[in-house]
Amino acid sequence: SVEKLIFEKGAPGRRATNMPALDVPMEELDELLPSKMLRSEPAPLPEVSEIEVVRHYTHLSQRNFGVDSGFYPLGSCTMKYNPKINEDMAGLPGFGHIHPLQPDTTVQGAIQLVYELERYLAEISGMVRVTLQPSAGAHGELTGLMLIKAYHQSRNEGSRNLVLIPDNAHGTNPASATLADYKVVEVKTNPQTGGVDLEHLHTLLEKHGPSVAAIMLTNPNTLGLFDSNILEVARQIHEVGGQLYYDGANANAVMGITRPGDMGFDVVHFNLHKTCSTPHGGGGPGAGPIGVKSHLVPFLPGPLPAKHGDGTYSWEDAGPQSIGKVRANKGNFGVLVRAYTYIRSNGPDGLRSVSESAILNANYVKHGLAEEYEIAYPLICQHEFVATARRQKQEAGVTATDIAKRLLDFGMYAPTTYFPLIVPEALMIEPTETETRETLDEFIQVMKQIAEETRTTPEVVKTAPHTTVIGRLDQALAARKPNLRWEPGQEVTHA
Amino acid sequence: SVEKLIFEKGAPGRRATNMPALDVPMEELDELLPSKMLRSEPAPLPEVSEIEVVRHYTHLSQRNFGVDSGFYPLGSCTMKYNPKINEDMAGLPGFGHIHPLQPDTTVQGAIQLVYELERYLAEISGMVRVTLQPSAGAHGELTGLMLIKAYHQSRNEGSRNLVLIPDNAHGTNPASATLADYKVVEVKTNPQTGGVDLEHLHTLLEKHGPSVAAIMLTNPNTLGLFDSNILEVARQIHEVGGQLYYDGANANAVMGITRPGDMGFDVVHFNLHKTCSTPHGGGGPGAGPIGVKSHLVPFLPGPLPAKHGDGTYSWEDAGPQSIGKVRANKGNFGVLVRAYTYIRSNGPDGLRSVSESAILNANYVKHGLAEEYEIAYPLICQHEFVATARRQKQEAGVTATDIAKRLLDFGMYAPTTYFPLIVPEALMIEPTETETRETLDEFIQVMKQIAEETRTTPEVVKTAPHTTVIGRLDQALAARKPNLRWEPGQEVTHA
Amino acid sequence: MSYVPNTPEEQQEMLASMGLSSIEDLLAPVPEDVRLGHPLDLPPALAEPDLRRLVSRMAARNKSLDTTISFLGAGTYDHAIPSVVPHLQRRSEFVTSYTPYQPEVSQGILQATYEFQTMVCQITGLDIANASLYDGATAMVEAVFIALGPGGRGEVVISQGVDPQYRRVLQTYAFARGFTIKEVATENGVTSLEELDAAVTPSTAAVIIQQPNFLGCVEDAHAIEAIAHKGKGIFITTITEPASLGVLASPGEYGADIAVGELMSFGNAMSYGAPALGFMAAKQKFMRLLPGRLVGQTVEEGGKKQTGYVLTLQTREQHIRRERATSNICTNQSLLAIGATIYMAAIGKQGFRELGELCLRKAHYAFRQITAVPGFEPVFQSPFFDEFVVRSPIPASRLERHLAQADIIGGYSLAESYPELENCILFCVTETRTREEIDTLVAALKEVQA
Amino acid sequence: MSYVPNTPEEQQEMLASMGLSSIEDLLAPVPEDVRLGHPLDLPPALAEPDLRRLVSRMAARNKSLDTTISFLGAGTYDHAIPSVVPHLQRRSEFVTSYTPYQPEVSQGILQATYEFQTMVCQITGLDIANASLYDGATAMVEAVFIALGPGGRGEVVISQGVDPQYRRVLQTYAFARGFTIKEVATENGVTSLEELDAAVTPSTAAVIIQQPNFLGCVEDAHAIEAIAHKGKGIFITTITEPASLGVLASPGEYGADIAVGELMSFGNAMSYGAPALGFMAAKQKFMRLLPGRLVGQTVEEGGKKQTGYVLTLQTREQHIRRERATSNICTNQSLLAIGATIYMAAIGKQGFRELGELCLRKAHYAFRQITAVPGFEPVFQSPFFDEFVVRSPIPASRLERHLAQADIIGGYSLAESYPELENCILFCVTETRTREEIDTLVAALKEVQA
Repeated sequence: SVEKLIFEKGAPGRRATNMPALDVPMEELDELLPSKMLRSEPAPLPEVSEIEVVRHYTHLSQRNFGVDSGFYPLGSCTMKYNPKINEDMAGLPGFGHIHPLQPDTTVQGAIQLVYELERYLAEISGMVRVTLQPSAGAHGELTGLMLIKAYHQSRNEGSRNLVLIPDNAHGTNPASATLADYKVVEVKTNPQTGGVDLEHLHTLLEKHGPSVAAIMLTNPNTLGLFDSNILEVARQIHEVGGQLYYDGANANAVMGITRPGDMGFDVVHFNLHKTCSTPHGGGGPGAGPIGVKSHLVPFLPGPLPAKHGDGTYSWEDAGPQSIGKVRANKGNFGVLVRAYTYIRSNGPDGLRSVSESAILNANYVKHGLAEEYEIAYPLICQHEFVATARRQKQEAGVTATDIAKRLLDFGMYAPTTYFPLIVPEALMIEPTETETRETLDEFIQVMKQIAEETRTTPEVVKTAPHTTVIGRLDQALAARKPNLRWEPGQEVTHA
Repeated sequence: SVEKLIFEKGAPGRRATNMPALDVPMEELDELLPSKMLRSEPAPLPEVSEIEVVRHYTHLSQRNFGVDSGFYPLGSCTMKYNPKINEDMAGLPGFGHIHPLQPDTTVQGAIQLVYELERYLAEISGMVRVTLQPSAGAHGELTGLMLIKAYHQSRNEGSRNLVLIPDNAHGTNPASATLADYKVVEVKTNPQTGGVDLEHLHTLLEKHGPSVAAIMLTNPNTLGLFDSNILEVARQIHEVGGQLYYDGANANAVMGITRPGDMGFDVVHFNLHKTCSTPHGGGGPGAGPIGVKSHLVPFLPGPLPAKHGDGTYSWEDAGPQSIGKVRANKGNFGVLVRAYTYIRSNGPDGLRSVSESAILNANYVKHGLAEEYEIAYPLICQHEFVATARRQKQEAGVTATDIAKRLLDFGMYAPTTYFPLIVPEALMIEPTETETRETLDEFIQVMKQIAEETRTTPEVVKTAPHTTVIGRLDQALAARKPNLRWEPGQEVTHA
Repeated sequence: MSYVPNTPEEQQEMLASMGLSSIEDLLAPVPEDVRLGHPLDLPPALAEPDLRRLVSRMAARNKSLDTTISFLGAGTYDHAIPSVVPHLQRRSEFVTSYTPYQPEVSQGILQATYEFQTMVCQITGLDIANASLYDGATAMVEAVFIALGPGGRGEVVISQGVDPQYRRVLQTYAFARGFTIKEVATENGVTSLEELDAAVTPSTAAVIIQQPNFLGCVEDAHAIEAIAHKGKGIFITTITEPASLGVLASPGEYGADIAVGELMSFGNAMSYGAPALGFMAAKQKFMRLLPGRLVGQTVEEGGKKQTGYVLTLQTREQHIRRERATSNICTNQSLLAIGATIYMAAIGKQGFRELGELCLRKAHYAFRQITAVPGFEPVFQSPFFDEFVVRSPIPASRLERHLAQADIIGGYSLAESYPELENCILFCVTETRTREEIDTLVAALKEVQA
Repeated sequence: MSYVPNTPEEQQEMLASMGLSSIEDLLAPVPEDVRLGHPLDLPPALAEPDLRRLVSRMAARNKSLDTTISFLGAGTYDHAIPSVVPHLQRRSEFVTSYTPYQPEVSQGILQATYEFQTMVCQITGLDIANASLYDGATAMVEAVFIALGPGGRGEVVISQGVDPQYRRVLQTYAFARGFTIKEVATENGVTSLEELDAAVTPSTAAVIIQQPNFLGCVEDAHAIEAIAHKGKGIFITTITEPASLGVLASPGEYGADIAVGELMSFGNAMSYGAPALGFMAAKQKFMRLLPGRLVGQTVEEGGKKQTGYVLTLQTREQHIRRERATSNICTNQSLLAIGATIYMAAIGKQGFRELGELCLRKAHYAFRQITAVPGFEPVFQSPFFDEFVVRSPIPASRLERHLAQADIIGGYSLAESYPELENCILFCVTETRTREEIDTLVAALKEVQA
């Protein structure tokens, strides 16, 4: 089915909300502004009534699937349950309706929250200080690399221009390195362990050592595997004067068990919208705080929250070595309130139980699928693992995409597909800790059924989904002839 | 598809919300209460986690259709759009979280709101005072009849034991009369005008005059027709000493145009959940305030809000002639806040435009359907009208139920069927004023298509709905072998 | 701010399409002599932001329980609402739907109501329950109607331990229907068994108590049951504080025929006391006598036979039993019932018990602390749940003002309803009151003495 | 309060089904020497009611704009949020979904985002727009990256009329990427055309202004466009107050190549300034250079050819352009974009214009009232929209304290960012400030003089 665009609805003169009445003297616009500065044509926004707005966006919501709708095993995205109390707390007038430039004396609760959250995240990651400014994981990556750059420059090692990144890394890692004006050098994965190929690393460091600014790693990595050699990696990098950057996308596996700081990392980012349960909102907002060891503290962006002897809080400017601001205002505050609420809800034992349960659930699903699906690295995994459709592709031409689409027919979202890039036909599965055993069993059951269908009725899988509001969409057409906005006269087409 | 019951979900020991920590000394229960007073078996409530609760009731909501989902032409129910601002206002902590026994000094805003709303409703209905206590329309009816009873008794006319009710009246009218210990006498409808059969009324009054306590009327009536003889009816009733009760279910047609008080009524109830846009909530809560002329004021239930010279407000007990309380506390306050907000939003012109538009929309749909469907009374209607499936029944055995069910397939709710009882195969249609012309056109189009299907593929209509989550349900079985609760071991059956 | 979507131009076009020129043409059936000749005398329309400001200011003139410490109960209880409840209850598919006349597109409301009925049975220990009633007081009246049967005359015995508001409502209905009420006094805070025994006769249609009663005391329900069932009357128990069922014997356990009461405090806003959520549960034999709506489980017609839910044994307005009615209930409190259902699912089996235990323990802590303050004396020796009565050494109204200065709303002053209990205060302590808040109250009470 | 559903017993059963005895077995890959040997040093877990109490108390330590009169703008604007916006935006199908990788079950987010892109084009008068960026400041940086192209070096000219925070962010990125920034001073509150003309050279990659600028003044955008386009550089305009577009010429009208800025104030909570809603609109020719996500319209594969929406020209993390990237944007601000979309639909064509007019008229009323108070002098003579600068006769910090006593948060003190503007205050007056509130401010200012 098709829902018309809001622009195709309504009629001239209709409106939903009224503006408040004018309670000051009426003056003509051109008495207030030179006429050349005035808009000549009104913006052609929709003209719709309130009931039309409500039904339209209600219908759109009904055409969308969230964690509240069902299982969402999207690997690397940590689609855990988003507690409703978090939303309520972020919406309190004292948090939701305050201005970023209010005097500190009028926002003591807000600064306190930021101050305490910073300390909690430092403890969880084993870091010394944390900045809550970055807006998302990739923004955190870039910020972290800027800190590393400023650090090297401060030591007159500004010539270090290489960043090492494993071949299974998140795509944002090399992109962030490039944006920080670094050259990327790829580190191979050891095909046995799934971890960093130590020999390859050694070779690279021998060759590039003095030019190496940093290595960017996740641990557990995107294969869901914990790299047991992490201390050796850290030793080697530090030996050549490089820094270790920890991509926190997979931090849901380590809380209370191990800490990036204890593994030897110098910088770490968090994805609060993953690890700390803040909702993904269809693609954002997120928050990507950065934690650092003490040698990097002077370079942090400002302002930073401070607590004083009398129990009051204030914002303090960063020091002279600070890299400067990475965004306006003080970080994604609404997201921070949610993360704070989550951490206080769980406490130390709760957070460890989160990670343990995430690991258990992932291994349970892996175990359940292993008979029918090839597992990329059949080892103990942590919070996620990578299955593949290699067997299904070979035997019946059924791809990872086909399997993903078929899952949708069963009221489940699909795993991440074709990532990491080093695994063909990858199905990257992260159940998270908030799923019940019954849901995991149901997913395993459905995946087995799809494997069976692949053998018996492969067309059903190849032409899936069948029960969704719309079938597979023509991605090639979208890219070849991009249509990125509605224009008057354009109408949606209906079956 | 089937959604399991919440009782079939979860596992022993699971829970969603935690209780607050015990912060007072722990004492054993049997130190605080005699053991015979203790519960021996814990209540077997569900044991489910938070994500299970959330997904379960999210899924249930997805299996439900509201005004926000689409057109809801349910005659006599006035399924108009429910403004969201109303919900926000009712949820303000100053309204949502106050206790009914708080001292008046701490709830000045609440009493003020009730005081002002009472006056607004009096003005809209042409009455002198209003009590906001009744919880729903039927509750209002009963309260109104009690007032009438107390009035007659006060005049030593307590022997009046009859209430006249038209044959097309809402079913609650005779039920309320019965509960007030009255005997019901049915008044016939004039088959030409659709209004009260004046001759029959006259006959009844000649026969029963001194026993008549009241007549209960709606105007416009359940056929959607305004009874032009209303003043004559009022004259006759008053002449024999009876009272006129106005069932406000259809008040959406008269705001700012005419008033029950001006038509000669002595008592009127409002359905705030119809006329004043408060949401129906799947069947409640509603609110059924009662307005009265001055001779009935002494009998109103208490307490009543009062405003004092210094601008303060208080609750005052009703006088010695009051019928007493009809419910605990002060009426459905949350509903009253919504109704207040609605009236202030619309203002006098807005309310008149509501009724005018409701009338226009109903006539527009009637006009659009008249070709294909027999209209029970092909006259100018007010806010609603009664079409019938008589033609479809005769020609193809397609009933009003079949047509109602088929409408569901098009993403619309169905009209009220088989009511009023005097019209066979009735389809009672009330579009309300909040529907766009496009929606009305679409409804007309779909109804025409169903008429066409009735001619060409009647089975499609007779076996509808086809696109809903579940097909027609076995009502007979439900009544024959009532299953009103889940018991352990009972499982839902799936296709 | 208007919610009429069609513009005047569009309305004109619609009229024209019918061959009409003006809306006046459609008002023709309304005779001139009943027409309102002038605009309604109401304040002018407000745009949404102005409206929000106006109404918010009125709300701000009320002292919300969020910003004060309250020990008020007396029929309306403050229980914490888990965040999930409003998030789910307020989904517009629930809020903006009506009575599920078309079950195929109303399975959500229907199934949730079926779950509500089941949960009411689970907490009351009774066999069946309906889909809700206006409030506890009218639910009690409806139970009396069942007891009285068609015609509605007879004699009802009710304890003075029942909420005075409920008893006043019963009197109103008794006036209308013509039945007789006998009230039985309390002794040491509970229904006098002796007086009750004297009041119950073979012609007693119903015996009504409240558990715990309005004075906070726990009745000896087993003993009362024996007396109530002496004759042919039915035994009705009223429960205004459902948290008590977490620890107290259920109506089913002590043999009540019908349990009625109030479930608003489970998941729904207090909202100045209403909309409330009356409930009714009963023994199986009353099934076809239950007023209001009932949801039943059934299966699809035809082949598929999937499980579904429908309104059943219906008394909906179109085919309500009209003149033969024993109830005129049509609207119920669906949305609040959904709130209570989600609440009970969220707190669950374990939480329900803990809730009762918390209320019980906190109230007893408060009782001991308060009655340790010189001058504040306990009034009854009977066991209690989360409310208790204390006699104040100073007039209740003075105490109220004193506590207000410390931003405390003390308990409910009983003298208005029980003249013999002058300066006696009914304090309520639920799980939402912290020890710190109780201690703040106690400190304020100590100042009274000083 | 834990959100892990499975009980320890169930987890044990799950382990057993895999032949394992303990969760420890699954932690084997984590070497002992990186294990955390003790529980995290964090406060203990809280049950939801206790948590609610704790966090609510922190919130109550902030002065919400609901309970004060604020004239703060300076990049973050207070516009009324229609009730429909949060009701719809907060539907969990939107809130709890992720980037729509599976379009078949994500049409809601996708279509809403396509509508957002269209509306951004409609208000800016430009051809295309993306699905949102972190905030206005980083959106401006992303526009600079487009101008600089791969490699990211070159020279950028920026007016000092641009928000100082934005300029600081640009400096940070310039440090990282190695490009050069030339700042152009303002004169009488607007960008000095003379200095600008001198600064723009053939090697200028981009010219950036803000409209209205940070000092509230409206730039002569047409004149600036002519200068900006002298060379090959692109002309970037930054808009932090989108309400201005209701009355001011759009970037499309004055020939900007790229418009960036902040749309948070359209329908989203102010939330201490973030999460914010950066936007970017551009001329058609920049289509394949736009950073972040883009939603495109397409049709179903195969026979049915229904219209649908997909992410397109994708730079999602799996196949982001990695080393060849000109942006690393992955997460966008979808949920806020949906809020802004619903907001713009709700206020509509007419409301958008009225919004601009209201802000303009109210601000000018306030300006005249304030500058009529002896001692409070206007600083610039340039036209302004809804912000203006006034010099205070007393130190800004003293004024702040004085107004705080009347529960007023005055404007933003400019001296920190513009040292030459000592004791100059930037006042903002949007449609949410009433005449009464403005008059209250003016009365308070008069007391300063007394």
